[in-house]
Amino acid sequence: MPNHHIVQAFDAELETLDALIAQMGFMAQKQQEKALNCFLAHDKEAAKKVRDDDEKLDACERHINAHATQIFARRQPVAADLRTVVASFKIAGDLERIGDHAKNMAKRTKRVGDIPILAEVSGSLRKISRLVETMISDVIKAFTSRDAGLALAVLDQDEAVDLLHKCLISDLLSHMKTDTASIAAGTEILFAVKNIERIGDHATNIAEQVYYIVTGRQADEGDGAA
Amino acid sequence: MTNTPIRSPLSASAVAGLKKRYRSESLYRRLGLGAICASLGFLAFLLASILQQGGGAFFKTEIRFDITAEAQMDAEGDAFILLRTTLRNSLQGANTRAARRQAYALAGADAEEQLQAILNGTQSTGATPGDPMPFSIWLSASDEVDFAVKSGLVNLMETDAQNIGQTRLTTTQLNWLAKLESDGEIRTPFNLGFLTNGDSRDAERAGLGGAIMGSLFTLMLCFVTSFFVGVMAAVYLEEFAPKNLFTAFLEVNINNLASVPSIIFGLLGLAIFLNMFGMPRSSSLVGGMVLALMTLPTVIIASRVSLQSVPPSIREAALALGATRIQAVFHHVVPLALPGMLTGAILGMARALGETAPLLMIGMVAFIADPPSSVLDPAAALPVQVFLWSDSPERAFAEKTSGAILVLILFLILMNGAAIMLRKKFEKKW
Amino acid sequence: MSLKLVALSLALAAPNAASYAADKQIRVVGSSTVYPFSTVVAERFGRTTKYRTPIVESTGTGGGFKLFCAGTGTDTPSVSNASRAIKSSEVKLCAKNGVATIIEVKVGYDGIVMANARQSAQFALSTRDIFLALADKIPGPDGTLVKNTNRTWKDVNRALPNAKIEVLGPPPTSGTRDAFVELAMEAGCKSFADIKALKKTNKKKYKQICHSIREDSAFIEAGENDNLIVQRLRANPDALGIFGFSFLDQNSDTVKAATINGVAATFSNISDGSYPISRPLFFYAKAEHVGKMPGLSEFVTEFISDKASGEEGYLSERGLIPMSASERQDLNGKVRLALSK
Amino acid sequence: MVNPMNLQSHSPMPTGITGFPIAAGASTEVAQNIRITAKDVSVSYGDLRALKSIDLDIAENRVTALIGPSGCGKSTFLRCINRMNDLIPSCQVSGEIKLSGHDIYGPEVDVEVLRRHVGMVFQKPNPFPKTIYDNVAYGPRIHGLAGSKGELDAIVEKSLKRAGLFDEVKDRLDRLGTSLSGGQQQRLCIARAIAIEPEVILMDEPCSALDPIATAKIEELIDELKQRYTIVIVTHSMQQAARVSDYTAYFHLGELVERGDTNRIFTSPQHAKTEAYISGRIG
Repeated sequence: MPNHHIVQAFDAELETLDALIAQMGFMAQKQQEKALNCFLAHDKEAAKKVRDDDEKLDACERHINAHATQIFARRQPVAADLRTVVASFKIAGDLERIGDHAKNMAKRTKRVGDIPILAEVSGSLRKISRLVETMISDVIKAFTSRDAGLALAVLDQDEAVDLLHKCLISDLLSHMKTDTASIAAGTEILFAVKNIERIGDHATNIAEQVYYIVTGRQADEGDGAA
Repeated sequence: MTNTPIRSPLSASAVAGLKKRYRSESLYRRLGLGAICASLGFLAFLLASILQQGGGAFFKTEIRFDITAEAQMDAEGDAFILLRTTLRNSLQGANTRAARRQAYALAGADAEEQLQAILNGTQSTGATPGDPMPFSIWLSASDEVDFAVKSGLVNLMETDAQNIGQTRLTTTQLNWLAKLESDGEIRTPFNLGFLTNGDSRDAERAGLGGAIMGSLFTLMLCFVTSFFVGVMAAVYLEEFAPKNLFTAFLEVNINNLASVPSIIFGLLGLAIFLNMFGMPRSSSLVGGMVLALMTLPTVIIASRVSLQSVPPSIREAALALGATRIQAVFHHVVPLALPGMLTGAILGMARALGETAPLLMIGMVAFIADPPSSVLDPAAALPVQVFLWSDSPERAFAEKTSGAILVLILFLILMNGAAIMLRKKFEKKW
Repeated sequence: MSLKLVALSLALAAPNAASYAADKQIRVVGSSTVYPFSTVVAERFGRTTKYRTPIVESTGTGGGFKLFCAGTGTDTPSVSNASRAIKSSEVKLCAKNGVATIIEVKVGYDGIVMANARQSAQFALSTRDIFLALADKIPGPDGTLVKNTNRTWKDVNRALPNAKIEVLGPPPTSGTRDAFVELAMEAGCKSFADIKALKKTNKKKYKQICHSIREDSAFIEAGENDNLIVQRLRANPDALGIFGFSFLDQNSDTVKAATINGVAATFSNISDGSYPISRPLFFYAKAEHVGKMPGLSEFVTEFISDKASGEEGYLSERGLIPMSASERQDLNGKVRLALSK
Repeated sequence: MVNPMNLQSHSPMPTGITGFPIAAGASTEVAQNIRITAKDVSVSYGDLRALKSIDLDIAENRVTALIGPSGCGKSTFLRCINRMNDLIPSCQVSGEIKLSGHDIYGPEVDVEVLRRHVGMVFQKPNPFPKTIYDNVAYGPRIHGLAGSKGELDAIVEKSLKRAGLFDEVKDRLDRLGTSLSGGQQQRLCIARAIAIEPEVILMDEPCSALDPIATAKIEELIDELKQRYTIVIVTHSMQQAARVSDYTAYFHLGELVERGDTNRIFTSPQHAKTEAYISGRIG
């Protein structure tokens, strides 16, 4: 399929849309990374910065929605173009949610403090967070390069995230059972882990959208579906 | 030119170029206007000169004479004697033999008939027929008198009219006329006979009646024949004929025929209608058919163009409703093309009306005095009449010739006007 | 559609037309010179008798005989006018088509005049002058034939005015031209003894010399329409025109004729034969039509009656030069005899 | 698969997304009556092959849109269905087109009868320059569908009503059809076409000469008409095809590239050529 529209402005608008989403994805991934860092380092200043930066992410979503709406109004996109524009609403929404979860995690920084239990799970915490960050950056890469294979790979990673999440939860629970003093802080960590897991889910959602954009099929339909 | 200072954003050279463009535009416009004016001028000149020469043909000179009861008694019902007696008595000094002959020459060729009609009681004077009673009557004057009166030469008699070579009338005759005119006994009323009489070798009697009838019969026949044959041929060629070498050949030939010199059609008519079918020579039947042959290519071409101008969407609409080709053509296409076809046919007729050459071959260029009463009668036609009269030695026919040309032009204007009316009235927008 | 019906009925009527039409109406064809006289007689005849006015067509003498000799049917002409006597070949053609008996009727004479505008100088020409002025080749000073280069009448004859030779004449298709060539040119031509001698030895060459009119601007073919020539003379005082006497007669107020060999072109001079360029006019009637065509013998009789072609007849008013009384009497007897057969 | 013998049965029409009836490998097929079957249809004008072996089925009481760039053969295919191509002497049609199971190119078929069953509406509104009444009455007259003046009046009124034009023109049926506005003229043409009760209506770019309002009215009308008629529409407007049709077939250089459910064609076409064409890419 030729890559260029007869109307060049349409191409430019679609490219802008792609760029906006890529940028937003990058921002979301950074937020998640910063949130975890300040959580582990109980850096309250950095946590406040993460909370404030979420506003930028929201603005970015509004910008993408407005741009996509304009494309609808002016170009009546069909086929792959239609799928891209429709999906970009959802992708922007998912990225915004990722930002919200990151902010949520940053909020918990002041309540957790320097406690032993944290040190014990910080390794696993870093591991799951690294995994999710990769998912985000992969899915954005899959989006910009229209790579269905990469999108499917992101979908597969979600299971690893879920597995890690489950292990972490059971680790935390056993800690809290033995050390009842850590229950308050442990609960905060529990929520943070949940946040990270949810971010992974959103990345998965985005991967499904990317798959749909590229193939026109839902990811769960299988290859033979019409 | 406006005075408001509008600064041109254009460079000086561009402004100069613009001025040049305006100049050439106005030059072309003036040239076009000049061309129109020139052609209008020529036309006006032509019309004016014909009008000036031929306008008189629509009027005839008449002289009033008093017919005394005594003269009627002497004539004993013979108009010839009565006319001569009256002329002799009315004109002073007509007592020598030569002078009497000059007096007789004032009366027109039909003056005697006018008198005879009264004596026979076929025309009323108020008196009972055969009853001698004085009356006065306007008698038509001879062509020479007619010419002299119309050109105002009668009043010139004191000067040396004859020597400047304007009239063949003698001084004596001019004197009589001057007297009659000063007494109010000469008038020039409208000459209805010019439009109703048949041809005659006497200019004062000659009329276009026969030629008009002949032209009407001929054109009617020409129209009926060429229109139906032409329209059918055009419909076949345009709507039904396969597009192959044969029809292309036909088309080329039809276009050729349209520009074949008209005399060839006369020869064709002579060979086919007269020699092969033995149709009557000089009749409007043959004339109409020959002109139809001549007009046919024009009608076919005009009809085809007219058929082509009916948008194909109309045909498609009818066919898509399940109409057959014949239905589509005759329900829709032909009615829509008809005004155009008629226009073409009328323009063809207008050309046929002005044709002399083909009629020469089939004997319509002849002296035919009796107006025709059917298409089978020998008949002349308007252009033929112009041709014949222009060749007559008698000078009075020059005026008649121009008069006939005027009538012919009037007919042409009427026909072309009808064509334009038809086109305007039935002009369709799709 | 009513128009269709009309067309149909016309088409059906056409083949039957021949039997119905030509319905006993006398048809006259032939010479354009006789045409003006023939039409006047026809009109009078139609007006004063119960018969229909004969149709007179001007086809030229030769064309007239072709039609006349086509057969004896009632759709063929009964009378053919001629500005010359019928040729033997034409008689043969007639006989071949069943027209065995032709009644020849001489109606009078026609003079051909050379005239110029009334206000111009009076010309006195000889036939020799005419030949020298208009022939294509003329005898040079040494007696051999040279191309005619005479430019003015003075070149032709010292006695003539110093005016450019400019003669308007009819085209070769015209009977008037034939007559002019035969009567004027040939007469002038014969005045040269050498050429006259040639007539016996080389007739073809003789004819070629005497009958060829020069083709430069000295002779202008002005078309068949004699009125046109008269009009052009009025506009051009230098020019001379060649046309029939009847046109001179009708336009005597604007043009005047040159004398030929000292004889003026007048009524009496042509009538008595002293004017050199004059020719007899005829018409020929089909004896087979006498009795078959109502009014034919009456028409012929009208034509030769005193009232028509006599000294004071109405045809003389139209410019026909009548025959002498004795000639007329002879002819009358012969024609009446032929008609009564 | 559908039983072709079963064409007359009217099953209630399921709404929503359906698969194209006989599309290869279609999985979500809903039973659908087929009105027209084209098999291996090729058309050539002299040496030029305009259509190459087209197989296409057209569903009853559905709108099928034929789309594709100019010269792709979509109008040619449309005109095969009522044999309007017969009018072009150089046009050669091979293959088989069946209407309700009957071969329309069969030797015993009269084109006039065929065209009474397959009506057509053209690109430019082409009413006859006659009255509105005569425009609609012409078809019934030549086919003798009305026994009396009253019947004819009824047919005219019914047809104009179905075409959604009656209320606008009921007081001026004696006015010229050509005096109406463009959109009204096109609806008059539709009324004229349905006055002879066809089974199929072919529409060749019916809105290309109309403004958006008139276009919308025609599209609304098409939506109503499909209750009674099978409609095949050729259109240059992708949006129009997307709006009005149930099925879409994409033609490219005389070949049928893709056919299918309109919803699917316009969201996720299978073929790159289709995608390029409908999304306005250089192809």
